[in-house]
Amino acid sequence: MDEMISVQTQDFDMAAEYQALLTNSDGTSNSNDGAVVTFVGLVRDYNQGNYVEGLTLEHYPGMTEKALEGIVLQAKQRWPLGKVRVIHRIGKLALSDQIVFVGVTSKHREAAFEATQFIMDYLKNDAPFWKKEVTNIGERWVEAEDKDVKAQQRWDKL
Amino acid sequence: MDEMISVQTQDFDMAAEYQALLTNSDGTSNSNDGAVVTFVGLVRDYNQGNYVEGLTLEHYPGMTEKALEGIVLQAKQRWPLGKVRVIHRIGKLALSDQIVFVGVTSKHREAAFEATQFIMDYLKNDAPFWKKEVTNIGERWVEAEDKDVKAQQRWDKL
Amino acid sequence: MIKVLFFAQLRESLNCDELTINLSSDQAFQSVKTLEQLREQLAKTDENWQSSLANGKLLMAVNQTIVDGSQVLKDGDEVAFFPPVTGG
Amino acid sequence: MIKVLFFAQLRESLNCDELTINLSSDQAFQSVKTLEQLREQLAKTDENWQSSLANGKLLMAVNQTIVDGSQVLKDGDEVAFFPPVTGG
Repeated sequence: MDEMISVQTQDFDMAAEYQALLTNSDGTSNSNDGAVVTFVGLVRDYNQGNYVEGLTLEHYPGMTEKALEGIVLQAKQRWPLGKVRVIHRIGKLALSDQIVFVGVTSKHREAAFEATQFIMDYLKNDAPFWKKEVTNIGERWVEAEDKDVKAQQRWDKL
Repeated sequence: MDEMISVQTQDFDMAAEYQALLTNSDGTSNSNDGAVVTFVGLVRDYNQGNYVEGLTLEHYPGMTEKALEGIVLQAKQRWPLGKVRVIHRIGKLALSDQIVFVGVTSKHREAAFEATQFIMDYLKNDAPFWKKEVTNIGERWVEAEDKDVKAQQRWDKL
Repeated sequence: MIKVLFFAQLRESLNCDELTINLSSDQAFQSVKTLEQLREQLAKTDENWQSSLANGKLLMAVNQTIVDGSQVLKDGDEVAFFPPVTGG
Repeated sequence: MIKVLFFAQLRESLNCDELTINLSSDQAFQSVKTLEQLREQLAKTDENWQSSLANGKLLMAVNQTIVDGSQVLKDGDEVAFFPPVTGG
């Protein structure tokens, strides 16, 4: 859990990740930061008009980590952040499985909120992952959505 | 943990709260919602110019719950939300102790992010809690900050 | 009868948590109709009450809802005065 | 030598994960200088490649960074073509 970025097949433990965000590398508690924001994305039962039974996540090994590191670096340059943790799963996932975790600490809540949302908005457009869903009408690749492009673009204006 | 709002002296367990957000009232897993955002506020070591050793949280019993319920209701009217959970502690707290938890689920990440931030921004201005800090220069009441008023006001414009 | 509550630094500076006023029989309060008039009457207690209640940032609630000074008071109301909140 | 990778629905429609091209010795690719020229040359393979690589939304990366078609290719590059991403 010392790595800032993980791309992995295995599940993650929200409680352990939260504790790690509150702990300094020397084991003492991180009392500089008053705000912790976390985001978890899960496989939900309905998407793009069909019922979903599960999905497979394909990725571009090497580039995925590089893209996520670049996104976290941009967030750290933009806001005064404490710790940042990003986990993205790959491979076969079932309904309600956890897909992605982003956790950010900061002295102030606004920075933690904005950075978490920024990381997710950039991840959705720039990190090379692709979802293939198993639905009630068969397998299909998930379509990228315009709203995700817009969500990323609004950071250019802020 | 079935209550949406809790004002309590005892600590809360992030892992249990997260699990509860993912579980329907009949015990099945909440597979409608693909996004979970949480916020935790903690006692940090430096505030308004001084080192903090701990604090006492005073509140207005009865009104606190009413104010928090009103804030959650506003958030639910504004965004399509799944579950919402708010916990605020009162009484004596030490450095790094957890103060407040807000957790929100939704089908979409944007609603979950915005509602969590909205609830915190409103809580900071409208919920009758007051912090008295023990610092390196003695006890003092925390001063309300203009930036919290501005953080709330921006929701009127959106 | 109305109940008046004070919180945080205001409670400490007045050295008063709570006070009960009978608007119809307590002579000093017989002409009090609104929340603002109640505040003005309470401020007459002494110099300390005067300065403590003069703070323009003070918030006021009636029956656990924040309201402004024009609010008309009625028997049974729970009134509260407090500084800007600092939770979260 | 450059390595060319394909992902997701593009990988499936081409039925190809990866391909190696020698820009200096593979006759068809000798005039390829830029990423866009590489795409155009690959599209000449057959009708399926033509239509699959014509998708205006296709993303291109060189050495694991997304770039546009004007990027000049050099020996040792890792090139990738893929549809808009859908993780998170």
